[in-house]
Amino acid sequence: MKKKVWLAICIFIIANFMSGCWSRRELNEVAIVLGAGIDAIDNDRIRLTVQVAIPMAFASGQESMGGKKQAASMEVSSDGATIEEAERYLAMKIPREIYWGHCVALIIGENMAKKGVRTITDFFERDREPRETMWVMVAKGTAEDFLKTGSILEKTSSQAVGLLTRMKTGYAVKLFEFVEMLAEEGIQPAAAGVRVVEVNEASDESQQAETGGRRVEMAGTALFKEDRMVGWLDADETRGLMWLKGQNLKGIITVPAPDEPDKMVSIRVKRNAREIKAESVDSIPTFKVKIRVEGDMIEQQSMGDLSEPEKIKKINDSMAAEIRKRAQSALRKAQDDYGVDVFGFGQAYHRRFKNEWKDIKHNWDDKFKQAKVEIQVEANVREMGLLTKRPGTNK
Amino acid sequence: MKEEEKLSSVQVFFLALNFFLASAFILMPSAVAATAGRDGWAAILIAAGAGILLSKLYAALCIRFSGRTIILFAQDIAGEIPGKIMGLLFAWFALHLGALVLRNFGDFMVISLMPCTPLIVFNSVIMLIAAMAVYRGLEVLCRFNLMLMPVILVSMAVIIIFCFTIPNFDAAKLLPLFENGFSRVLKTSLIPMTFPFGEGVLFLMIFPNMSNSGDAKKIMAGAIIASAMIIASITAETVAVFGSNAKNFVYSTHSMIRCIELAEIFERTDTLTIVIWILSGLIKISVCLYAFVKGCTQLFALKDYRPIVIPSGIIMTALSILVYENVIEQTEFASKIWPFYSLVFELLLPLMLITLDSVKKVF
Amino acid sequence: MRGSDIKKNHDKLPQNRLKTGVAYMESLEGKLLDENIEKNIKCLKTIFEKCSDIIFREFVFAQNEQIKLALIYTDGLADKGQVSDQIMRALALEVPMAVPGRVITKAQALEFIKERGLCIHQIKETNKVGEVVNAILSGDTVLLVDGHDTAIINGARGWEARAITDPEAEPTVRGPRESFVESLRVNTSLLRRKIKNPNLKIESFQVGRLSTTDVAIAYLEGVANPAIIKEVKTRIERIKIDAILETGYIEELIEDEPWSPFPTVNHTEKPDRVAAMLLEGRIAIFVDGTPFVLTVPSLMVEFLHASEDYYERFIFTSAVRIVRYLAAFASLVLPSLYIAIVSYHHELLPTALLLSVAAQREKVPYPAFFEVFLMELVFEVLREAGIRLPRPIGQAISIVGALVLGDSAVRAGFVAEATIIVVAFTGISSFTFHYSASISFRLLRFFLMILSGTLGIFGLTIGISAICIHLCGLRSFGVPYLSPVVPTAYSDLKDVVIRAPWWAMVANPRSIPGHNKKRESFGMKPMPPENGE
Amino acid sequence: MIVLLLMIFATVILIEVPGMLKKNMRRELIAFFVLIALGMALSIPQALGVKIPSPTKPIEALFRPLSKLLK
Repeated sequence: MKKKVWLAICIFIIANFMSGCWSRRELNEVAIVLGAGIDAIDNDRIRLTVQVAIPMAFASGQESMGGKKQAASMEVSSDGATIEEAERYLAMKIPREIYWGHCVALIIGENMAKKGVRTITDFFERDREPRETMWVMVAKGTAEDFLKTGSILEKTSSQAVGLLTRMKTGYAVKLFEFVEMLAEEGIQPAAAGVRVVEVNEASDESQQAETGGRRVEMAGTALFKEDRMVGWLDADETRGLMWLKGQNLKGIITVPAPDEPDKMVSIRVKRNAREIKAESVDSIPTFKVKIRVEGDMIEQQSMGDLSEPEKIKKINDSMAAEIRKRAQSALRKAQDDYGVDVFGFGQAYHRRFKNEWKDIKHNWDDKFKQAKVEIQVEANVREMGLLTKRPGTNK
Repeated sequence: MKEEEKLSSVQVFFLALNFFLASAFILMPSAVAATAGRDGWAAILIAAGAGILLSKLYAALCIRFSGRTIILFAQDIAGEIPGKIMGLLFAWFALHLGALVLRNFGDFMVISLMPCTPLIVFNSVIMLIAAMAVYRGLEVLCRFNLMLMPVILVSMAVIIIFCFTIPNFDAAKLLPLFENGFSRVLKTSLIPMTFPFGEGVLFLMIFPNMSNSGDAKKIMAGAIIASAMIIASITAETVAVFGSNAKNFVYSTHSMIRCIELAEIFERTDTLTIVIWILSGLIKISVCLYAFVKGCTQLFALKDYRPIVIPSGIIMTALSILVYENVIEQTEFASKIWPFYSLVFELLLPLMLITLDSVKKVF
Repeated sequence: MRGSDIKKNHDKLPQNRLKTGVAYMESLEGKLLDENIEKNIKCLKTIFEKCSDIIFREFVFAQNEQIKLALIYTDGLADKGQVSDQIMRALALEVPMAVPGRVITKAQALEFIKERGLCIHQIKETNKVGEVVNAILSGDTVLLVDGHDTAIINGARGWEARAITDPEAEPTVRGPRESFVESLRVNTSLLRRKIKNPNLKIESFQVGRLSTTDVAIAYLEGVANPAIIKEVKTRIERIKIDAILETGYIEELIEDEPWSPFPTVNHTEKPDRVAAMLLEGRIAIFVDGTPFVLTVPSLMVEFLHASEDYYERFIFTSAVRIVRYLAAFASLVLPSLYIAIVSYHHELLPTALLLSVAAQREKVPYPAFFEVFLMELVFEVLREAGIRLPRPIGQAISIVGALVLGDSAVRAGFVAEATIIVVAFTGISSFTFHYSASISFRLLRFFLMILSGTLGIFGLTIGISAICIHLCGLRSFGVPYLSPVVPTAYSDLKDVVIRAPWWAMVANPRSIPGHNKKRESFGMKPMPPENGE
Repeated sequence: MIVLLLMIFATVILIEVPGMLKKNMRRELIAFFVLIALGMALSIPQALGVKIPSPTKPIEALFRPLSKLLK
């Protein structure tokens, strides 16, 4: 009996070989895409730019052997009506199969963002290869230009920008979060902004040549209405946005010292949270936002001993005021200038008043413009670092 | 080899648990989200209650006719010819269900794992293994299942726990509750009631092999409760992660796992979870195949079921390719037709038998 | 009828012998000794024609010189000291001293010799030629007495045996250092010294129509399951084969599933391991001429355990066992997983690692499947060569071979560095557990590699489930092979992946059906003295 | 494709039939061949590219009216 089973297994394996190995794709037959950029060009067509890794540049221990350092990536662009079409044209330019599985960042050119992004995010969600966890960013200027900029520390701009976003210094959003905001009622999408800047920081000339004297960096946040970009928040307002969205952020809040207002004290944010309470006052949506921040004091310019409860309380207060100011500025811009609810106030309203929501959900953004938002900040300094007060004589 | 294989209650419990979990774990979140929106989890819990009632019915049948399968006692109750027709219908149900599950898994593989490989390859390979398990006997199938169970349960637990770490996770997205009315949730609960829980009717073919068939009710109820908890929590989590976007996914559980990125180690693990689901699905398909084969054996009074395992497997595979032309037909059938079609076998047939028998007993 | 024919004309024997050896041995059945010693000697000499190692020593009885005696034994098998001192010296010289003056007639001779003449512990009488021949070949010394058709078989065996040495195949750091040798008696004595109990039964068989090899089964009565003992006996008695040269012969002839790649009969060369097995209710099969002893029924988990596991402290043992299980798993699936990742599922690797693997693979011309398959073959060749090479150069050559081959293969661009790492690690992992199980793992590794080369991780999964299903259906002498894992015996699980401390393993494993349920008393957990006195 | 399919059927018959013949299991043989024929009827047209009506269709037609209940 067993013998026959083995026979069957053999036949099965042979049959397998006969039919070939369908989905096989050797590692040296693929072009690993690290970043994708999409720009709008004329006639409703889009330009897809991919940053493809050149594996040899990533070989370990090869660099030290001297010789010219190889470029780590190449950027290829192609046009098409849809992304998939553009990808097919790309395939004519790249001798390998395009592999999306390790794409770190999806860079949307400003033009494209303004035209509407719903048409392009679909491909990255629908296809099984691109990961939903890639970062979505809007580039000031073109995405193509952005991708072609090198990085000194990291090998490619995609990796550089991926790491930058992971540092949580600015507002960062992953594709699935972005798409969720697109799909959800009562919230409008926002995405990280990035840009290319000219710098002269590279010390050595070869590095200078490599990066073309340019560098990528985070630059605020792009706000969307539905799927069209409507405007930017700058870096400071982005922080306000993050406070209001309750996003984890790493950053410093600098406030005047309680005893010497011209000297500053810096507090590093450890954790933050927010809570939105929706209310309806005279059928005008009203929101109470409570932001809780905890931080450590890490730098003090003033001379005084801050390890006193009253002084810490003062610092707490000025910290809260600072955060509130930031949040207000972001709110003003979103609410008044652009009229988009990127914070999810609508969701909070929806959760509280599910019946009323049905009437206003279609013109929520207009309604949001009239909404009253009350921001309450509770800031708390927890640790003082390794010093109780700054060394030096207090005259 | 012994002809009569006796199964312990624990073995049957885990077999039932895996049977309920297998395809529901991947398909259910999107299936209920499509009609019930963010209240899908409630629909599943309600369905579990209904499922327990159904399993009580099955257990009652099992205890009343202990030692005999539905194929045999249908003939006792309804007479030979009508009973045989019922048996044939039942066997068809097992075959059809097996083909549908096989198709589901094949499609899932093609979509999420290897898009270029033809569907028939996955289907026939999975069927080969399922046939191998059935050929070796029910006891081996149960043991195999018992071997897989820790792996499957641990991975499900890991998935459920790690989903909390997705940055987007927010339980508040489950609110507001019952936005579209509770009746909608109730209606939706028909889907999970018939799709994993009612399918337990196939266990009427397995109960007679239990060493202690009095446990049948407890086992089925336990398995339904446990699986409902798991499926409901994963359904709730997909909503907590994707919000209202959850209904747009074909396999939202899978999509959610793709989003887990924990400490740069536990990320991109969706491929590995697919592997675990194959194993889980394998058991479900094997149970269906076993029910069909055993049913045929008893219908035609054969001495041994082994010779017809492989032909039945071939039929099931061919059927699985045949049933749908495309994925759209599948979702259409699964969400609109299946709840009513399967009720015929899951509720009507057993109910009819038990009433007939009760009536007979009275007169 | 054949026997009686032969008895009449001895001349025909050679022709008969030419037929087949087996038929010849069978032809001796029923043939009896003659009263005339000359005839007997002639008969035996014909049988042992051209056997230069069979010694015929004819002499006369000291008491009565009319009585002719003959000693027949195999040179090298019989203890020459005993033969010359205890038999020949006694009969040819010393008997008159013991009973001076008494005259023994021919008729009394046999009885007298038996009672007074021989200083041998164990004697046996027979009148069958077949038995005589057998005895001579087994190392016994046969004494023929003129006028009697009965021969005395003296158990004066003694031959050169290898000294008891360290176990070669199962070395341990802690635990007994002795291992079995090629002699059956020495082996059983080693076992007897471990278990000094009359319930340790050692039953003997003779298997092999040409070789008539001594085979013994050992078990603990009252512990081992009688049904299994009976099954083992019937399976051994069923064997009709020309020769048994090693336990491997028996293993293949009594297995439950001969086509399975997994060993369902365990073997060991360590007496302590055999003793442990017997104490848990298993049965050991000894074969003369090999230091390896079979134990049945055997479970999958046995092959992943080492005897040392029970001697070293349990915390350490448990940790080591987990490592061993992981290594066993790695030795089965690692290459196929690597193939699946490199050829199908690139997304499973982190970006940085993927890029560095991609860089390595850039220069490699072959698909990953072919590359790994080839390197695995190379590794197997190296391993095989390492065993077969004469010992002094073996190790050096295999190390040099591995290093030089591996390094140059990478430099020449035949294989990627990652492949070498995977293959080497897999190879090393496969040596962490029982050798015969690792053979099957190695074999199945290639099967899995083919599957994952054709269907990626799906193929790998399917392959593993096929193996699991096969294992679930496997039985060893009626005991499910995978127990205690499935079917689950919960109390036995404390000796599977981890090992519970000895004071917690109160019960004998229930997966081996036996009688002795409890192997120690409760409350054996050591405790510090109370009141701190 | 069709060759492969026929090969598979041939193998299955080779594996199963001798055993049944040896044990003289007539009913099993009949059932086996009926099922094999069914399997062939379902699979060979598919391999040849002939469309067979799906069993799902009549079921759908039968239960379509009920499905409105779920709306």
